[in-house]
Amino acid sequence: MTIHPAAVRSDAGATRAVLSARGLTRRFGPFLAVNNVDIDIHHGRVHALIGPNGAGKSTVFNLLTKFYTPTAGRIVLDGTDITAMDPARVARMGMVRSFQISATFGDMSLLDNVCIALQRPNHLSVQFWRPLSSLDRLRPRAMELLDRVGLADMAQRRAADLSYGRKRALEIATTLALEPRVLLLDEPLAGMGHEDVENMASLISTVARDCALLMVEHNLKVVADIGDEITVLQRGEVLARGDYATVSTDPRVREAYMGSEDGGH
Amino acid sequence: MSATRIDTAGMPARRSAAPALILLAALVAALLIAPVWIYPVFMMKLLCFALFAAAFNLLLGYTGLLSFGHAAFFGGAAYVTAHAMKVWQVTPEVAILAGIATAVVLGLVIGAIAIRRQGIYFAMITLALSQMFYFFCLQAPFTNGEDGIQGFSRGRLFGLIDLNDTMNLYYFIAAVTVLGLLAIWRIVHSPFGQILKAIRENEPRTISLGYSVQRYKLAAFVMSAALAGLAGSLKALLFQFATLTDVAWNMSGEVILMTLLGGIGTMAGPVVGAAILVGLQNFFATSGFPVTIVLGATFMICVLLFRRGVVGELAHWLESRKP
Amino acid sequence: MAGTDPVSAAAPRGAGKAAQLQVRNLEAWYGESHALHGVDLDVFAGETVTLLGRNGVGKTTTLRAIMGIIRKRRGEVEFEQRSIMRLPLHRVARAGLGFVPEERGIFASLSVEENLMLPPVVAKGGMSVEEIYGIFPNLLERRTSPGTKLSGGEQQMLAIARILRTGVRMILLDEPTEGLAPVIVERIGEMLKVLKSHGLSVLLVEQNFRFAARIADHFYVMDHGRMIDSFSVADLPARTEALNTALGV
Amino acid sequence: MTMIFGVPLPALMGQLLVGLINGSFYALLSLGLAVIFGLLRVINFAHGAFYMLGAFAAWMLLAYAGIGYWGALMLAPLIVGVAGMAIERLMLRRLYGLDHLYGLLFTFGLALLLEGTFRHFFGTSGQPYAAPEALRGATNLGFMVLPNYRGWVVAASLVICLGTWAVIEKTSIGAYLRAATENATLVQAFGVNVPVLLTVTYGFGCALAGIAGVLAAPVFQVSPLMGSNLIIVVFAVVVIGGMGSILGAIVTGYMLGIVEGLCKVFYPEAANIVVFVIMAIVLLLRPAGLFGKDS
Amino acid sequence: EPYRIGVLTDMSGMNFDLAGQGSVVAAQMAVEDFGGKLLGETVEVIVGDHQNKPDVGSTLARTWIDSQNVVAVVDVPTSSVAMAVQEITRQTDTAFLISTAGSSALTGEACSPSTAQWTWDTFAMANGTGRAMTLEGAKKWYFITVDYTFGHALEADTTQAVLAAGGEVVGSVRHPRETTDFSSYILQAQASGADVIALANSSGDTMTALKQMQEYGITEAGQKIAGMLLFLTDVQGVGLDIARGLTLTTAFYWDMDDQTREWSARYSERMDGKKPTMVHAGVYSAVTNYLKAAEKAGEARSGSKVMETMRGMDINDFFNRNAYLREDGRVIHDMFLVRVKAPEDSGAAGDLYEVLATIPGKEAFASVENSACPLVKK
Ligand SMILES: Nc1ncnc2c1ncn2[C@@H]1O[C@H](COP(=O)(O)OP(=O)(O)OP(=O)(O)O)[C@@H](O)[C@H]1O
Ligand SMILES: Nc1ncnc2c1ncn2[C@@H]1O[C@H](COP(=O)(O)OP(=O)(O)OP(=O)(O)O)[C@@H](O)[C@H]1O
Ligand SMILES: [Mg+2]
Ligand SMILES: [Mg+2]
Repeated sequence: MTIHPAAVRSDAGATRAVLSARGLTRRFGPFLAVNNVDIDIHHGRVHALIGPNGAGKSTVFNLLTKFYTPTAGRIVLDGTDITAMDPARVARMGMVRSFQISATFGDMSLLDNVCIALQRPNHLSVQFWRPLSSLDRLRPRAMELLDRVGLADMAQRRAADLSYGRKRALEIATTLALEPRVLLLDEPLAGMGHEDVENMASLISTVARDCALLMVEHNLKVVADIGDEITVLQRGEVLARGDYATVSTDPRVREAYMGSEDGGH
Repeated sequence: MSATRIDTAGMPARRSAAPALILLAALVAALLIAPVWIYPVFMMKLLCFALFAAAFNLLLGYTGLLSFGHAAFFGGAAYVTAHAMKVWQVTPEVAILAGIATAVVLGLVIGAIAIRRQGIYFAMITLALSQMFYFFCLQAPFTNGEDGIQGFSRGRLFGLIDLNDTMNLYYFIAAVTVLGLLAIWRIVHSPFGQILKAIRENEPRTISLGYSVQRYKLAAFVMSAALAGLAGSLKALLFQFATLTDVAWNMSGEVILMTLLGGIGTMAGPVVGAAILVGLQNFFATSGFPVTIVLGATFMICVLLFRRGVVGELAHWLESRKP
Repeated sequence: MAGTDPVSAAAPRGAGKAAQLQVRNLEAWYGESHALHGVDLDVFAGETVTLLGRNGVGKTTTLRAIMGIIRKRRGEVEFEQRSIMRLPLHRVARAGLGFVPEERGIFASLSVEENLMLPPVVAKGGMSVEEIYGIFPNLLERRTSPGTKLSGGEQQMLAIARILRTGVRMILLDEPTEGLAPVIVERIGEMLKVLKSHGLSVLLVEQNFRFAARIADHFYVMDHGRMIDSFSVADLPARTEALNTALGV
Repeated sequence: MTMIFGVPLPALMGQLLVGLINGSFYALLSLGLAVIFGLLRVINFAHGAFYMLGAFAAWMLLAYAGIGYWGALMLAPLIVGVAGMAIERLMLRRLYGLDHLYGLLFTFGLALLLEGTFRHFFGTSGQPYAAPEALRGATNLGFMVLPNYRGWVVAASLVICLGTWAVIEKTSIGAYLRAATENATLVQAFGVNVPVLLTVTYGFGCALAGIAGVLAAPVFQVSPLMGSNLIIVVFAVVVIGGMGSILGAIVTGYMLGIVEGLCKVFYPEAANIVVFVIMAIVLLLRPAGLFGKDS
Repeated sequence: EPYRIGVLTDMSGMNFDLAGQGSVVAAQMAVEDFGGKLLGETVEVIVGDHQNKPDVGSTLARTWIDSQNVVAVVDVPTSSVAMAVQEITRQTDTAFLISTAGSSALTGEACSPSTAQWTWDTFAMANGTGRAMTLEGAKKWYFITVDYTFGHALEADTTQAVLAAGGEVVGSVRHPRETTDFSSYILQAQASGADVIALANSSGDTMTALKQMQEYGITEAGQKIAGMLLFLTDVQGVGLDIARGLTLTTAFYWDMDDQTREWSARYSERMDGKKPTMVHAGVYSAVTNYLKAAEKAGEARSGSKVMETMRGMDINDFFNRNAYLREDGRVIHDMFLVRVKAPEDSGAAGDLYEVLATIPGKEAFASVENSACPLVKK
């Protein structure tokens, strides 16, 4: 059975949902990857999507961002129905995502990576007649962002030469450049050293103050620390909802997900 | 991530406007005095091909799209320009504009279909579509089949300057070519150019940042087509004929070779490449040795050994000598 | 810190027998950039050795350099007293070394089952397909679907399972638990124990220290492309402090 | 007599069969391309040249060694295959690490070189090559006279195509090859001798073109240009089929042969562009091609 | 500085056999036979490969004329190149001796006072065969025509001749250039029940078509095949057992009489046994007569003057029969209707044709009255 979001409205607080999906469903051939999922993401809160591998987290992700088209269900962003929109359009409406496998512009400097993201909101993307120097006014902002993820000192290096952890950080910086209203992060901490994890975690929670944030994450310690609201998926269906305390004490969840181990690892 | 990874070692680093300007100055100077030593007709032909190759390079070198059908734009524009001059009796500049317009339309149609696939598919599709256009030109009555559109007067530019005078024609073609090259330089080093580069690097990521990459690709494709068309029109004006050789797929192959020879993704590369190839053709025309063999071999050697091309290798060598 | 010299640290291990895998002063480059500056390590038959270290210190690079996936390398790598530095890549595997890459390397154009059956059997003593499906029921469930359509976690399982068939005598495992749910992590832990009982040696790269602590016999700690520490599981408690500083665990 | 769109049914049947014959060559060639591409990610622009090579090999075997059609059918593909392997081993191999476009460019140059050379030494008017005695003459099928040789071509190509498909989709060698194109290093790290695998594959793909060449020799003119005329159409066929699947290449090959045949009846003027038109339409409706897996 | 004669031909492309090296040798023979001197100056033959590219061709021609004292450009296969070169030779008033190019336009609307189209043109080939075969009694014609200007012209010209000779055209089908499979068209032609199936296309297409017609046993079934534009090399290309019985028109055949045999023998010596095509013989004849005329005119540079002199001259030789140069640049001479021998009737290699009839130049070539050439004063 699935819990109706109404059940969690109360603890979700008065803030209205920026992004909400109803009856989200996706089949791959005969295989039902996501089945009738309802989800609400609220402004100023970190919404963690957890669940065993293969539960359908990334798929939900791809559905919300329109990289996959849902087999059934509706998705509403700020009151407008985006179920039939293409990903670029959705992105322009302020819903930005990261990828489970990091995605950067390998052959460009970190600075340029961020600038690319800044160009569109600043209407500097189609001017084929203007010189590159017209982009200079974006650089301070870009440096700011790099600094936020602690990459300012290597702004001129090629993105391709970074180690995995740093690539993830860079990716977040680019994502932030769009000042997203909804931010979706797929396993932003996977494969990071603990130091980086802490920085990233605090970064995420600060970012979440002025946007709605959905993240898929396995690192329960972090989820426990910064997750305001948690949705547990299993076999493509919603198993439980609520804050960490409620969810982590839910016997079904413990059984299905955390196994014997208790929280953070 | 199917973004193209063509070797663009010679690509000028950001903000390196200075060397480019020096290069330009040198080019202009060279063009001004060239006719003294070099046979003007040969020189003009070379310029047309240089512009053609540079236009092609805008797509391959800076957007990562290998078009195997650029002959369609080059030859198509040539035909229309020739027809306009011979049949409609318009002034050269009008005829050239007509040629460019044709290239743009062709670019839109072919581009719209081709950009739906990436990498090699893109290459094959452009090849197939341009071949289709070739057959059209072969069968369309106004092209006179194998004879081609031949022997029209070059007329007066803006009704004033007589282009049948070789020197006038030379400086006209030289000026237009330089402008064309400048346009390309600007496009590459512009905000728009940055997005093209991003697409080449990582397409899905660019989409997720809210760019509709298809539009950008198409735009780049059409720009390249238009410039290729300009080159074709100039050639038609120069030789006073337009024939099937300019729309045949071998021409698409040659422009690729020029770019490859000179250096993909470099500004000077295509110009150098064009010079080399046109030179080769002229040389082997009297050597008695079959040109196709030479071209084929050159192609293979370039791909195997000098992927950066002449200019690219040079730039790379200079780089490596820097501390 | 004490016992930094891996050789002396390794002396008591393997009861005086020569190490099954012996790496000496291994260096590796990515193009111009020097990623490994002389790595020494030993793995003795039947041991599970864990390579610890922060991001980007060169753990993955070490494994790739041992396998010979990175061609630009220098130093000495001996497997079962035979140098494998000059062997072509495919011969290294035939010599009995199995490799599970960090990025898992599941093939999209092959079904899950084909992926499983892909690596040729290089020696007797590998697991049977049934056994493997026994350990990973989800793979059995999705056996016909394309490999990369599996979730991240499922792919990781497949990547490991694949090697178990081949009967190699040593496995190089790169961050097997990355992005995996605790239940799966546990299952992998158990599985590694099973392998051990089969007598397989494992060289494991791991971020998840807790996980590693439960299964490893010996630890190496890397930093900036060098081994900075090496100790056996017995010394673990004593070393926790040092590790906290080294890894920030 | 029954008419369809003003064309007598028998004539129509005839054209269908003719289309099938043409399709046999498309199928064989696009199959070779697909095999090579599928496994080496190289668009073998020289495929037309190898096809030509096959035909010439057959002709030379006859002219210089007195070896007849049946012998050539065995030997010519072998010769072409070996030539292919040599080229892969010595040159093509160096391009694997790089962008696939380089493979296309290299083989393009190769095609120019081969054709240029043959033109230089054998001229362009081509060489005569007769069908074997056993297959001379024609059989009256009622609705048309089918030249026996053409019947043979259809049969032979069908067998070859399906055989190849079976090997690649159903055997473990096929699995190796598919995997190797995705991540050769890893497959090699598993202990598979990938380099040899690739060489053999390229050789095999070329050999397929060679066979097509031999089959074509008695029907078409054995001339250095015979390949380049055909290859671009075959490219289009491959795009329509969708590079993804071997089976796709085969089916589309036959299908388009037939479509073209029909076009020659109903609207001959467009016969040479119909394939390209179809390609455009397919791309608009289904960018990945009819059988291509969506990327 | 010596006078130079520039043989501008195709050394690497589709016309390599038809013209190519043979044209060069023929030109050299002509110069040598003439004594190697013109107006006291030595004469040299230089060679250019235009690679079938008009721009290469015209650039080369211009440089030759401007800087290498080339007084006559010879041969030039591929009509687009020939047209381009003719523009140059007109502007520079240089002699242009066309042998391989057959486009009627060269002596039609594009004609030039310094040009002589020596050997053949599409009209003559088509018209000759059409007329002669119809008169022989093959009344019903069906055309397999290559679908562009050239093919259309060929078909139109032949049709005209056929009708004039009291025949009829029962149908025609158009095929794209470089078609690989003619079966469909052949089936349609077969069904038409015509006496003659005419191939209004050129070398590559013609040969493929012939090959495949034999597969379908066209000739066995009693239908005749006519090649509207077919050269010796094409016939050699398909081989006798396929071309057998084919009727076609040619301007020259090496084995017609002692004169032709004598010259051809000398040619073959220098071309390791190859037989000359009509184009090669044409080049020889053209160069020879140019030298004569120039000597007579006492002027080599001005092509128009030389041609003027040539018009008043007797230009008959082993190649030219009852020949004269017309004001539109067309050389009028007899053409010959030949049939391809069956393998068993053919003796030595190169023994290909049996000459059926002589077509008087006046009837072979388009009459000057309805010429589009502005030089023709009416
Ligand atoms: N494109 C696809 N085609 C077919 N099946 C798919 C596809 N994408 C995902 N799946 C299946 O859907 C299920 C959910 O996959 P998903 O990637 O969403 O899991 P996940 O929760 O992200 O797991 P992980 O935490 O390991 O990333 C998995 O069983 C996977 O095999
Ligand atoms: N392909 C590459 N090209 C250039 N440099 C690389 C490449 N791969 C890794 N590096 C660099 O080599 C160093 C070691 O990388 P490696 O992947 O071995 O670290 P790691 O310990 O595996 O880190 P992680 O825990 O993130 O996997 C890093 O600084 C990284 O930036
Ligand atoms: Mg996932
Ligand atoms: Mg790693």
